[in-house]
Amino acid sequence: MTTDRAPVGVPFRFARWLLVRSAGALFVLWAVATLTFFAIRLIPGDPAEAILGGPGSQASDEALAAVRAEYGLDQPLAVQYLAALGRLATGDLGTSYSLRTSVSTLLAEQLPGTMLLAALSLSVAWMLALALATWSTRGGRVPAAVGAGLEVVAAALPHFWIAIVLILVFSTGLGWFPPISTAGPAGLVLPVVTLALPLAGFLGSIMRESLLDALEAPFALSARARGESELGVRLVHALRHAALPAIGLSGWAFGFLISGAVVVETIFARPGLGRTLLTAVTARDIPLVIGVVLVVAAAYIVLTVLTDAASRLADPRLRAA
Amino acid sequence: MSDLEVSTRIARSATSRRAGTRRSATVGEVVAALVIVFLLLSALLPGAIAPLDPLAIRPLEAFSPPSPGSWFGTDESGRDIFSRVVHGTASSLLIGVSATAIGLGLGLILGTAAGMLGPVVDFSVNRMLEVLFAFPGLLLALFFIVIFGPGVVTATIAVGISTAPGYARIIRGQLVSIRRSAYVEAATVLGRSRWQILYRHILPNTLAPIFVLGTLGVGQAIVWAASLSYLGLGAVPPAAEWGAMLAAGRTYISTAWWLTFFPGLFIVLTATAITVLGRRLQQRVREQG
Amino acid sequence: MFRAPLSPRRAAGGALGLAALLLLTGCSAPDAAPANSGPVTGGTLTYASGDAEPTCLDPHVGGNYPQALISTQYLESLVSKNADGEIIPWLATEWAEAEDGLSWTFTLRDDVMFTDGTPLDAEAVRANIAHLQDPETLSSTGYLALGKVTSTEAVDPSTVRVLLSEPDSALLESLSQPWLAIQSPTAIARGMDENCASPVGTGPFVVEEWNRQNSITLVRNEDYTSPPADAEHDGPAYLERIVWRFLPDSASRYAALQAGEVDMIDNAQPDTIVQAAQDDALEELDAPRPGASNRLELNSGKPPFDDVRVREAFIRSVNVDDAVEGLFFGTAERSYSPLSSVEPLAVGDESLFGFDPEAGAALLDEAGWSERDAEGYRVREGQRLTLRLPVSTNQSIPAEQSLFEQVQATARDAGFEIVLEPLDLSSWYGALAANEYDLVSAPYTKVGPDVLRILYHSDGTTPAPSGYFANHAQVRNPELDAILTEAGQVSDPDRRAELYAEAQRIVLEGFYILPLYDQQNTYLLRSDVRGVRALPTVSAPTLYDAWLDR
Amino acid sequence: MSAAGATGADPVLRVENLTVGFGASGAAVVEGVSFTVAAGECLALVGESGSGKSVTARSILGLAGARSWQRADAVELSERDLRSLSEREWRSVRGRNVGLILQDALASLDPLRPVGREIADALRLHTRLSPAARAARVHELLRSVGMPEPELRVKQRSGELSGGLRQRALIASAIALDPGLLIADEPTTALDTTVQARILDLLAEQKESGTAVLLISHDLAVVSRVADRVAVLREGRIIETGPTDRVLRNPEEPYTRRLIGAVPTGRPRGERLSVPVGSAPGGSAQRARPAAPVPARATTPRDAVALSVRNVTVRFRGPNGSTRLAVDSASVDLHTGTTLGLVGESGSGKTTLARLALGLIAPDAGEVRVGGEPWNPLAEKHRRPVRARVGAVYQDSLASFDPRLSVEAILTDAATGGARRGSPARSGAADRVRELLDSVGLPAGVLPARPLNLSGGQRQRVAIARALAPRPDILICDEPVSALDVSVQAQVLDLLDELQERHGLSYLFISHDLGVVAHMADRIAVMSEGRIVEMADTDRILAAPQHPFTRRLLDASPRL
Repeated sequence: MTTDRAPVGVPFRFARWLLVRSAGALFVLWAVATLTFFAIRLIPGDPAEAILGGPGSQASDEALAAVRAEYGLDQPLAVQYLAALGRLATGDLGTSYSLRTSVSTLLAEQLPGTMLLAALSLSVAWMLALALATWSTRGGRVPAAVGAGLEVVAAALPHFWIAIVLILVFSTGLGWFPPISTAGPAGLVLPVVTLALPLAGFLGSIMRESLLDALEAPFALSARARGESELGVRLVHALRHAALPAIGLSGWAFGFLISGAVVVETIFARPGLGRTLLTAVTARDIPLVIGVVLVVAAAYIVLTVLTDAASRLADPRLRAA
Repeated sequence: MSDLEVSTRIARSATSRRAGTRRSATVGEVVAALVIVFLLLSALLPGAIAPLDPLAIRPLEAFSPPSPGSWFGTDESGRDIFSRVVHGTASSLLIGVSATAIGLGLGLILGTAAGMLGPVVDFSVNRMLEVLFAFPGLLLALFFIVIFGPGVVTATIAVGISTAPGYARIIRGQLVSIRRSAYVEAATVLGRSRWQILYRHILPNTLAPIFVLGTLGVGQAIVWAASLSYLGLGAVPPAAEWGAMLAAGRTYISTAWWLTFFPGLFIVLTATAITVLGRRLQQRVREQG
Repeated sequence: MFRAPLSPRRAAGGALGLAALLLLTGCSAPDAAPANSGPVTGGTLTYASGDAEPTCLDPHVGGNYPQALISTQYLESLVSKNADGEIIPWLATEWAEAEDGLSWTFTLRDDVMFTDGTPLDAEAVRANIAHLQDPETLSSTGYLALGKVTSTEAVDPSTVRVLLSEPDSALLESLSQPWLAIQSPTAIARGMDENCASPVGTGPFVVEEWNRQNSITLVRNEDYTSPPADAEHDGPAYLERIVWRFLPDSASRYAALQAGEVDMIDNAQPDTIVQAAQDDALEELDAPRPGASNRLELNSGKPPFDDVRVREAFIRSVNVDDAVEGLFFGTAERSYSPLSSVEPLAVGDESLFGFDPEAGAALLDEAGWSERDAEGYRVREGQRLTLRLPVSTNQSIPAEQSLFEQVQATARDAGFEIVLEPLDLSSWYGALAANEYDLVSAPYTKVGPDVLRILYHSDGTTPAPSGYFANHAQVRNPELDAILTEAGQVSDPDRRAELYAEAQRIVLEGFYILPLYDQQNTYLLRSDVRGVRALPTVSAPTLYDAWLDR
Repeated sequence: MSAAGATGADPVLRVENLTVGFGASGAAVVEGVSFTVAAGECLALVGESGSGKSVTARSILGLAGARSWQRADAVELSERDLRSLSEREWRSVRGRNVGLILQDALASLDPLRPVGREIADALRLHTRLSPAARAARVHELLRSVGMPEPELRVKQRSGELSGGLRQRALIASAIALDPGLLIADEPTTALDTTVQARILDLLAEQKESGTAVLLISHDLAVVSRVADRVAVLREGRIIETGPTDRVLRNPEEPYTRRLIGAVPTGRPRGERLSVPVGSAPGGSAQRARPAAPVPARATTPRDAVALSVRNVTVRFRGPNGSTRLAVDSASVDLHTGTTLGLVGESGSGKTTLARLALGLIAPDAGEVRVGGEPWNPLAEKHRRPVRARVGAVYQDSLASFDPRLSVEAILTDAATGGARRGSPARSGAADRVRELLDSVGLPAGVLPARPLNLSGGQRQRVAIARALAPRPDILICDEPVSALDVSVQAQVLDLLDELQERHGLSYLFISHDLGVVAHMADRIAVMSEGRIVEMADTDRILAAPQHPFTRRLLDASPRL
């Protein structure tokens, strides 16, 4: 399903669409940066003191002044803002107050872990959802009811609670998996499952509904009339239709996973963006917060553009619009 | 996209398939209804269900496991967990509902502005929503809390705000589709003024599903609010709020599981029940139009 | 699936047995189980810390307990302290106080090198003290401890003299603390950011890598030569490396230890301590911190606690004993003294702290808080008897926070309204600075009774530039000031003991504080980790003698 | 085309006394149906919606649905008993021995897969051909169904093809293994007449080549083009069957007669199509209303122009900025008391013209006048007062009703100019509503109902009543009957005629079906690609079409 198969003119239109979309994405990124910058300025308390580890650190006035100068906090807000944007443009995210290192390098350290976690969770959620959807639509009231039930419950599970129960059962109880995220793959199991379950609930519902729609659609009938087996109808036709909306949701799913990562990474003591964000937020580490937010937003935006593009390519009906 | 939009989408496609068909309530829906009734009872007159004082401490009976005497056991200060959970219902529901109300309110303002005040407003509101969507739900909430400090109220508002974009987009979509609908056109042909149309057709048809939208949202709102309390940014102990209870009990997980298990169970039950009913209601509303 | 529940009774029982065990083995991890062989060299020990990750590994900067914990593994002080509380040689072999008490002379070991090759000499010591007193360093603890030091001079390479503004009977104890440890002057010269990331000392381990938000890796110092006088062995440490992880969540931390993911954890929760006592695979190392005991300080600087009757009434009407037993399963001994039980000069008076609501009520009536409002709280002139208690979520363990909840609950019956305000560290400091508190629990760790001067001398009520002050009870008592000042100068031990006893009596009888228990400082470790002991200075564990029996 | 073919050859398909029902205890929707189809023969199952024709067709493929049950004395496909087939045996039959063509190829071909693949599937499933061989065969098939540039098409998806090409592709997939029996379920519904004609020819070809064709349709006219024999279904029973021309010439059953009578195509203006309620079932259509009024109409003043469209042009902006001419300097006049028929294929701009006439969109050039007054372009607030003069009836009436409102609310609102409850304007509204209901022949019982719960015919009547409420003199009817069954369509058309008589209304009557338009209109405007290519009195158009497109339209439109 690539553009060259589409009728003449579509590649051009697609490029155009992509261009417009990316421009929009850049704008959003800028807006996010701006919003974050000013929002964080609303926080009570002197950033200089925050840098010096809170009022407890007995920082002398000279020290405070020094810090203000060092971080340009003595400049008027507008200047600081422009400076921040300028540095941003050059990819420099500044220096973390609380961790005293370059935010860029810090995030570079933290990003892969979280991305791995998110990617794995997303795929696991997909597999679970697909399995559940296909099983619960094989006909019969019981599977359907059970499927629907599982989905709703899963979607209602708070991450922190799943995490706790999983640790309780599989670490403290059975001792199968480490309760904290260690280097080995074993350490990933519980966090991934924790993140995947609720997501699978949402995706599962979507998939099941669209799968049912597809199975009842005329093209399924004509496929059967062609001599296609039920399995064939599912594999060749229905599953793609079930997958499409779920693909479109990947952007949202990512956001959902990041929100979850804040909790999960804290509970499983797993280094990553989520945990970094939480510490940064409590430490009022402005550059770090901005950094994390920007990275997350950027990832989110890129992902949405990509998934939209993917769905457009996969589904000609979207191009018509 | 927001959790909410996803949920509504699910319900929508579910209806489009069974369009018109009035199906009778499923077992799940009956159970959900019962759960809701129980929750409402606990919220309105907790004393009747759990006579014990949720704040009364009995240090020497701390950590006693579930027993006929106290069904859910006692916590680290010997408080009866069952009564705490029951008495916590009111606050948890209140948080969920008011957060949803806030989100819905903001969503309504933004959505209506975008849907009714012409292309310029529409464009800018949409951009704004895109920006807000770039912050995943909890991110937005955390943000708000950093600025205004932790606490039940801020947590509630935070959750409300973080759900607002979702509502806004749905409401806008609703408005636009109705404004383009054939019956609005028919009204124009009959010579109705914009205000007559707005008042007689657009608003009623937009508002009807919104209430349902809310019920779908409450479940998720409760979960998010609880998450915030769990991170220590929401309600604080000894308040009998489910998230806070979980957070407090977390420390003793390896020796006293019941401290965390039951509050969590109630969160899940509530969210599930509300969602199930929400979907059902939504299908109802859609079947009618 | 789930572990059997734990009734406080049985817990207490277990704790008793445990206490007995401790008596046998003193303060170091039980080697009771027969070692199949001598110490084994090599291996990696994973340590999981529940404390906040330090923002700087140089304990001169700021100066808190998390820094003390880790820096003890790679930095060393001039002197140390043995189990009997006597100051013993470490980097300094001997020392002498001048007749007038206005200067001290230290003789240094001449065979010690910092791990960057810089020699340890008088000049290095001078540089370190200068570094501590330099405002740019942003030192807090060390800075305060050196309050009386005016200057330092290098007499000859191995002799250094410290000059004081007034006699300081606590100087040696101060210098024994890890926050005043001696670092390579070359390293210090690199500037704060670099020195924070990789401080250089003379210790048995060297900082290899700091993976922020996750762990710090230490490797053995192969040329190590300077163990303290009370060490079990000399030469390089047994362990080859230490992975120092940060697991803020206490439950995950304990679960990780159980699962063998980590070998040693700190800040163990009471329930897990008791559980570990029943688990052969785990051992306990209980090392209460020196300095102040954990106590609630009553802000006597403003109403309602400016009235001693109200202070006493409060102390009489809260039931601490039951709370401590219920929450700590008997792992924490109730304290009745301002000082930690490890301080030889600690004095306590149980009679002052009995739970007696009637007496409390009488006192309140007498003090004019006689009416009660609709919710049952005491009121005077329409004013409700409300007490604000800011709780530092970083410094108070969950059990302690629960304890405050119970204090809140019992005080309620007496008509006190206690408002608990859980705050992150800097907001908490902020609340104190703004004098927006009536009750507060602020742990303070320092070697020796001189901590009383920091905590209760009226000088401690005048805020530092940043607004911080240590005298949270806001005691302003000239008599007490005089006693504390003198005690801080006399060198005669008996006189000193006498003075400090008097000081503690004044603090206790003034009902300025409600002592709770020693600063809990319990470590849990796998039984196959041997030879771990806590340095008697500030009870930070040293892994120099530690080895893995696997 | 003669019925002889039937008797001679032995049947490819023989259905004996087939009964189909749904749900365990559900009543039968098809009862005791028996028929045969021989090789090279086309049997048409004709009936209105709900008559059970599709179910019959599907049960022959064993695809009647999961919860269906069936009984039959015989269901034989070239002597093979289909009743006792296992699922995998069924699969071997479907596609190889029986091909199925469904209505609405857009949905019947997987919108996500290239049509080439869809067609190749049948080959993949039933043959051992190599992919290359399959591709070759697919090209062959596409060519045989007259698909232009097949090599490009195979890669396209159904959404990217025009309706006609889609249907061809679907047929290609059905005949891939040229099965002995081809079942075509409403194969041409929703297609433009010209396209429809070509598809029907295609089916005819299949028949000629010896395939047995089972054609299912509600449209007698369509059937008459290809079918050798017709079986008329009503409520699940075959009530009449026989050679096509016989059944159409002199039907035996009244129902059949009524069906035939309901077909507007080729019926003079004003002739009644439906049997008035209560008239004798035997009554032939002609008797309903003599053709007398036709001359009478000729005398009505032709000069008074109710609605005049003067070379209006409308441009639409495409997604990639390109603009498209939806209406290209079109001019039409609607004379008072007459009907102007507007006919054209989908996308020809008919509906855009209607929206112009309704003042819902403004023209980029030109203008529309109502009774000589300026109407469009015009500021809405000036148009609003006179809007009462122009009413509208839409194709999808359900969508044109506020889902929340009952019939009563809808009509009251329309009759009282949207006045609020309790306002004086509402006094007497009830009577007016009754009156409206009577005039469209609806019982008062429908008042509390919501349109959703009404039948298609009733909805359309409510829509008409609403249009009449403000006492307009012009009605714009955009495809008002194309969604309705032929008999219901007949009733609605008759109703419109009556109302025109009674109130002297002027209609702009838009339809893709020349037959309907010819029956309804005094003048006809033919529209193609946004232009009015021809406009003349109906009989002139029918007798001597000038424009080639008109001619094609005429030839294509099926008649009995």
